[in-house]
Amino acid sequence: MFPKPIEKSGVATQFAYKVFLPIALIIWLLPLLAIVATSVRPPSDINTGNVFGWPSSFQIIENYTAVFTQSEATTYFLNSFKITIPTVILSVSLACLSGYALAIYKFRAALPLFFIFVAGNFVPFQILMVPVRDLSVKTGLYDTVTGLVLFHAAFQTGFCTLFMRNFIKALPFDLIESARIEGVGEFKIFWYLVLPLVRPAIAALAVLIFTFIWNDFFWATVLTQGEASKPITAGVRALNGQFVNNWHLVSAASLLAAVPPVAMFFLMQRHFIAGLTLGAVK
Amino acid sequence: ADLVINFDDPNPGPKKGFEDAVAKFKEANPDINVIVNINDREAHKTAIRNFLSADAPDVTTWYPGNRMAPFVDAGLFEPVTDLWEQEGFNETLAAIKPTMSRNGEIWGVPYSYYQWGIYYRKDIFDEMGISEPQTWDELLAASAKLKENGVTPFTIGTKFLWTAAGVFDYLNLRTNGYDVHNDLTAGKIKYTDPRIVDVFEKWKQLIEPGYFIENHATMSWQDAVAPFANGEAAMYVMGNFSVDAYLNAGLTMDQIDYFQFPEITPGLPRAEEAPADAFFIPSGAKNKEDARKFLAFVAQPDVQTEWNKTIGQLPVNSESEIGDNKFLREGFETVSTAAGLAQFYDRDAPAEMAKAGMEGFQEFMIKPERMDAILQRLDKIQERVYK
Amino acid sequence: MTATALPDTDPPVTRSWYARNKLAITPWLFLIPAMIFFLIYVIAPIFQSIWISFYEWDGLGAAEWVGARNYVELMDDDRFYTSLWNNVLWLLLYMLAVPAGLFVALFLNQTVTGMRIYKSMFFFPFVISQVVVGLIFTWFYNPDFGVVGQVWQFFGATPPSILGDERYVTYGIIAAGLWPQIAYCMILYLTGLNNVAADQIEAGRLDGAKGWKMLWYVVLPQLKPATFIAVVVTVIGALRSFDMIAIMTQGGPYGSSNVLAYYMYETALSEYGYRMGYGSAIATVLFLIMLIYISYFLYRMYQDEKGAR
Amino acid sequence: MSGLTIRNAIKRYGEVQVMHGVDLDIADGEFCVFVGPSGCGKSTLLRMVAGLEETTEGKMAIGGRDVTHMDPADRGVAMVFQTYALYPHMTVKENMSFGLKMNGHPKEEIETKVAEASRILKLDEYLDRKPAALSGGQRQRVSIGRAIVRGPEVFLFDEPLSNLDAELRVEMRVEIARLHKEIGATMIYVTHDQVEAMTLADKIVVLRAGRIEQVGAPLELYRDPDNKFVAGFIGSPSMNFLNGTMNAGGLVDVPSLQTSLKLNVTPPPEGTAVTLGLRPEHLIVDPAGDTHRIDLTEALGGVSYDYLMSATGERIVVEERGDERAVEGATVGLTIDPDRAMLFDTKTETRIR
Amino acid sequence: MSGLTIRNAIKRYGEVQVMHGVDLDIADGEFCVFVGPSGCGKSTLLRMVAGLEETTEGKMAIGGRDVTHMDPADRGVAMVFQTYALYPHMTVKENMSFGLKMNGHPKEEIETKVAEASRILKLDEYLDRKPAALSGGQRQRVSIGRAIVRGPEVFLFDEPLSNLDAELRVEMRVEIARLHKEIGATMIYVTHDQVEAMTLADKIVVLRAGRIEQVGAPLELYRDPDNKFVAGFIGSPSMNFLNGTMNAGGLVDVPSLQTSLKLNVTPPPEGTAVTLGLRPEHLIVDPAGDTHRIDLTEALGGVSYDYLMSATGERIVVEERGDERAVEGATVGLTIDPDRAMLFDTKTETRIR
Ligand SMILES: Nc1ncnc2c1ncn2[C@@H]1O[C@H](COP(=O)(O)OP(=O)(O)OP(=O)(O)O)[C@@H](O)[C@H]1O
Ligand SMILES: Nc1ncnc2c1ncn2[C@@H]1O[C@H](COP(=O)(O)OP(=O)(O)OP(=O)(O)O)[C@@H](O)[C@H]1O
Ligand SMILES: [Mg+2]
Ligand SMILES: [Mg+2]
Repeated sequence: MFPKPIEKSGVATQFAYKVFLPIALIIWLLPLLAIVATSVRPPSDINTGNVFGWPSSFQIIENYTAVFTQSEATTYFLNSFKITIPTVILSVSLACLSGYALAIYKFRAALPLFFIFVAGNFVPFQILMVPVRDLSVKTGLYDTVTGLVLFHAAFQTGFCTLFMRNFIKALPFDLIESARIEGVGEFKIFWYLVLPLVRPAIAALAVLIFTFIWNDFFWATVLTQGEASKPITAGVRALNGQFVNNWHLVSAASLLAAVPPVAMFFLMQRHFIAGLTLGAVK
Repeated sequence: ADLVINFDDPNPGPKKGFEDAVAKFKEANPDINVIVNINDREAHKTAIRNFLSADAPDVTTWYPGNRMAPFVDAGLFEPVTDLWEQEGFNETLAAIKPTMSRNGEIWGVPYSYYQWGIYYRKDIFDEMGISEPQTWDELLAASAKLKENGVTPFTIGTKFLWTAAGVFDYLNLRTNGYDVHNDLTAGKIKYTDPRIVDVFEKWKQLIEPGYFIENHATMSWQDAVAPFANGEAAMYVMGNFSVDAYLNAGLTMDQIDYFQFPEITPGLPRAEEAPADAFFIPSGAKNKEDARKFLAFVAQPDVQTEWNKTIGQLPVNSESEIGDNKFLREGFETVSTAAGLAQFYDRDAPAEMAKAGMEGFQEFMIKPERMDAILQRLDKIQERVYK
Repeated sequence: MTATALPDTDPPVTRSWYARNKLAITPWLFLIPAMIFFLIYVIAPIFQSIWISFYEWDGLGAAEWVGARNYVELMDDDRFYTSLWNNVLWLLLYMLAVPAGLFVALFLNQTVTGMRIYKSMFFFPFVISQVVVGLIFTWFYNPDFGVVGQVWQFFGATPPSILGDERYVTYGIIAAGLWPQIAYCMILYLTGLNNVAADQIEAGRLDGAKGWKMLWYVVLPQLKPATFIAVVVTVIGALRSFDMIAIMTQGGPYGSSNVLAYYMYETALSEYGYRMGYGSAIATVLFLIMLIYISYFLYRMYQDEKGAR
Repeated sequence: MSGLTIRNAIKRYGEVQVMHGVDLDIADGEFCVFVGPSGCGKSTLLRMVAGLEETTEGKMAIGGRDVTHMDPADRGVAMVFQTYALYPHMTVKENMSFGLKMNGHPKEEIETKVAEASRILKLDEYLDRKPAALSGGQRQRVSIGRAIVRGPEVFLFDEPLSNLDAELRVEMRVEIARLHKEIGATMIYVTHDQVEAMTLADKIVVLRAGRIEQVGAPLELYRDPDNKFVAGFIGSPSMNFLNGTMNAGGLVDVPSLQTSLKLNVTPPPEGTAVTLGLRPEHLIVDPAGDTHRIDLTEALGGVSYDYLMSATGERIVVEERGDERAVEGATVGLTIDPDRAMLFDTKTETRIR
Repeated sequence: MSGLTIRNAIKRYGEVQVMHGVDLDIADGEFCVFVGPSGCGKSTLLRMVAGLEETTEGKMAIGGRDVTHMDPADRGVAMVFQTYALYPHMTVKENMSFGLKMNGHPKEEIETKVAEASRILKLDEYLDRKPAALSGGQRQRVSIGRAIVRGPEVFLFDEPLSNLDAELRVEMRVEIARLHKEIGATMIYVTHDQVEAMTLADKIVVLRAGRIEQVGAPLELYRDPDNKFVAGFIGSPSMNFLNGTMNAGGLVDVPSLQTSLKLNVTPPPEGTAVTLGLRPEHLIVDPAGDTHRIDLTEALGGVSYDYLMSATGERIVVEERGDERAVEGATVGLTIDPDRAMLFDTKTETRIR
């Protein structure tokens, strides 16, 4: 282990480390803590410049309910879920299929195809923007949740395929061969053997994609316009326009928008980190 | 039959005004099933391009002037010249008629407009013994006095750029007049033209002594209300819609007041900024007949009276009543006696030019010493945009 | 051995075409759904964009073929150069996330009680949407009632307008962007550190490598995969920087914090834009820059794949 | 009848040819072991039999049916992998019944077959465990069970015990021997381990570089190898090889032994370069002699290995038993039993008999 | 002088104590091997010597210097790891010179030392390769080279050969023996492998559960173990243990042999439960007898192992040599040389001499 385990150094060092750790954390999260504090302040605190001090009164409930009552936040949240969940399901399913094909079968096009998926994953969004928007408008998918879902699913397929393919590739090939000798068909191998075995990867991937999509802002901007299909990220921006100068409300709204991915992260931490590092490092 | 209307302001006041009008329209036409879509203004601006061509509503809000030009030119709006004839709008809506016209036709029906000018803190002015400036010199003197007393004369928030254009427009209208404004936005005058340079020189007289608040580039117009409200700044070049914001920020009607932007070139006919909001019929509309009914309806004097009372703006119809608030009365006075009404720099100039121009204004407000470079750059862009 | 012919007792079984070509066909059946999606939404649009970049088109009327004119105009566009330069700044400064992430990871790579919680808290910023991060920092930087303003005023200084001053604005946004990015690099390094071979560290200890020397000579080389990925994601993050700019400044003041990604959006889709051709040209340039990294990444992957076979 | 016949089997990977026309007959019920150095093609040949690798050329028949181009599933073979290849998400029982279930066998039939296999392999206690909860030996048993359940004509094993530790390996080896006795199916077994090969096989196939060097019963190969390669490969420690030449009288001149030997073989022409093969266990150190120096001795308790150096620089290993042991550094001679010495042609490496 | 002295060394991981007061002296230049079952603390003890593990209590001195709390780098030890622990990003040369470089030795000195080590280990050709481009044996040589270069007083090896295949293992074993002869440094070597332990060691330390069971020269342990554990541990195949009881006349009753033996020991009191130890290589199958049934024989060529079952159900392994071999299923007797049998107290497991 590097650096040297702190238990092995002197008592003074250990003590200093343990003291410094929370301090470092507070400094690190200062922007966040400040905004948490702001979100429970009454507006008067902000106008009088009480940024660091103790809130003169706690308006937790007032501020947070205000976000919902004074804006379309409820719709935004619902939209975010309506966009995120189907996208996760769709892209992960597609990727399981394609990842399986690319990992298990040896055919000449496998590597080039795989590389195309990987490359697509790195493409700057902007190069897709105009045609994708155009396509959505033409097919009537513009400003619909479906339109966003389809696009996100397609785009994430690149990353998901990379991820699933590498994971499936790491499965012992013996298992597949063993099943083939037993006369199990290719689809059954996929369904009964590979799918159950890649469940951890699916979980990791799902958590990751959930956060990616939930946090998407660019495509929400490009592919939606109205309240009816706007997700929370774009919604928060709109609220920012609406709640100008009401920093307590903007803070509250921002924090609310962050809740689902953060909850996801804390609940599924193991999967999340596994996802990040698996997907990336492998 | 269905009548689909797209409206562009979900804020409580405007929304209510619109919905009340729709309710009344339904009452009058029980056979028409009105469907409304209300979008955020910024979203509406981008969305209109799609719905006009892909899935057109029967009526939509939009803005006159150059803002409607691309859609008119692309044949996406339906001309309503005959409706104007028929309903006598040529008289009742005359004030806005020029900006609603293009290529010899009239393209929509305005339901509201509002004046611009200088809103100020009457209490501060009174305390320092300043009266409403009538001329440029008086304005400078008032500013100097405020500054001396630790109050920044002007607040402004230029994060979203157009606020700076308001100041520019007024300086230009007062220095050079209505025609120069129109020629400039039509690309007929260069930005390095001595007349325009002169406008910037005037502007410098406000910038260099620090008569605008600092950090305005990070503020929206709403943000900029704060210093005005807490007495750090005393004047605001703004449109009438801002009155609500002052009141919300805790000011009372007694503390605020309005005066017309002071005269600069003596004797010049006074033109004003008075942007209008209007309804248009997309050429792809399915129910054009009822759409025309709706347009005719919103132009009616009593409808406009009610509506504009709700939203605190001026009705366009000359037979409507003005709301009984001092700003509206003063505003009506201002616009009805103006020699010309300008829409606004960013509505009168083509979009690309407007964007570049407003960025130039913002840059100039922060770095006035770069004036020459900025103007030359604007010339370059102008050359390309209007070719 | 006598080469007796094989006793062919059974007649050759005739098998269906699918049965005979099963292994050749099946992969395509698995691949087709993903391929269709990807083709429609990713591959085709890239070429469409490049194609559109040779047109003048406002998204409404007919598109007009203008050849390379958009590119010629780009060469003479100050905004473009500002954006390009800012992109370079982003690329360079965003890289700080890599060593900073390593540093934080080293700091946290201990087994004190509650370490897991600390690690997750440090990682936290990465999970939050960039929109929210942008809002947080916009407020943070606000000279009047933000934290920065308060701190400056506490020391009696006039707070700088970080987002309103062309000198600071890009750095301000990058700093905000670094916050989640450092967290990301930190996690990559933490997992990397987990996999550092204990025996090599021990060999290093016997060899007398201590502290920085150990880090430099023994640990860092082992963290190379983590570093590689950290660099890749950071480069991509830097070139994709859109959300923060859209939220914090919209490229302002007067375009001085613009980057290609946002400038493209602005030209093509914002209120004053609708120059699809010109926007596509910008996107194409951005794409070409990214292509360098994509190629490098694929090259690395190809090497790995070759090695694995 | 379910023997295996391979005729002129050739395998190419692209340009590279790895199997060069193998001919092999394995009788019904026989236990056949493939041995050979790493990379010689043992696994490849086995996998060709299984159908996991295409047979590029040649024919292959199981129980008389031509299976050359059949799917693995249709060949009537079952394979036990070195890595066990158990499905980790299924219990032992599910692992064993998976293949049958997927092929739509009726439930009762599956039940009986699994019960039977589990009885044979003493797996009854573990049927509901997942593989992760089993020891290495138990896992290997399950993987054998999975093979048994399908009732194949031919069992294929690819180094099934090499992932087990020494003790378990011995145990499982005995188990497999018992199994073969009990179910009597044809088995083909790949291994690296001398002991496994010698103790399990009815027939050993020695492969080298994609060719069969010799086929025979274990002791047959030990006692009567066809060539130097097989002689060196079978037996541990390996056979000593000494250079020699045929002299006039049919005697073999062996410089390092400073003597000539008369072997019971048809002597090749005079002057032929030959190689003398002597197994370490057939040599006796003669303290009275002076042809060799003892370089190093390794005492393992029951046996010792003496590393002898001759004047010619050739090394010889001698296995010593009993309590009297040679001393390092001493000068000694060697006692050789000519009947147990073997002679090879140095050029062709074939045995001279 | 650079011997090693360990006095009452204790190691605790938190609450768990894994070394229970070890005392050990290793002379300068001695080759000392630690053996013992898995988990007995061999590695831990070695790593305590290296300084990679803190010594909880006790003292440790190398060449008279107290090193108990010194940094690993300052102890004058070098370690060769089972996994080689080469730095994968450095060439062979850089790997070997790294330690010296870290300690600021002048360039020329490093050059000479690396050249010397590379000569000894025949690594000259590979100096510019990275470890990934080397075979297992070469890698292990490099890791030994890295140790040599530093010129330590004590070399530590932790199962250095267990990742190599059988053939290479033999080769490297001889290499290490040669190295010890050539540089004459003190070496401590941990292994699982009987053969390595027996052949390399000047002194074997048998550990069990964090305690030393016996220390001695290899054949000393083979011939004269102190207790049943050591007797069973040293020698392969393992010693056979049979239950017995002392009877009146100082004879040992061994039911499974259906006889009583008179051993050359001080007899314990009558009725004591004893265990008789018989090495497989010291037993001879007597075809004329009828005490045992031959369950299984395994012929490996030079030797065969016979698995005999007695009437009491005790199993005995016999190592047979020569050409005449026993037949499976036959009923046989056993010929025992009482001088070679050992006796242990069943309760305490100590040897009765
Ligand atoms: N997919 C492949 N492509 C090319 N060559 C291959 C492939 N698989 C195996 N080979 C080659 O075929 C030869 C035989 O390999 P095989 O695995 O059968 O050897 P083996 O005898 O089983 O060795 P081991 O004892 O190490 O398992 C080797 O030289 C190997 O390099
Ligand atoms: N870090 C640790 N914490 C707690 N117990 C440990 C730790 N390291 C080792 N042990 C325990 O110490 C004992 C000795 O371990 P050690 O690795 O020295 O055994 P060993 O003799 O080397 O075994 P092997 O032959 O398997 O290598 C074991 O029981 C092990 O569980
Ligand atoms: Mg193999
Ligand atoms: Mg160990």
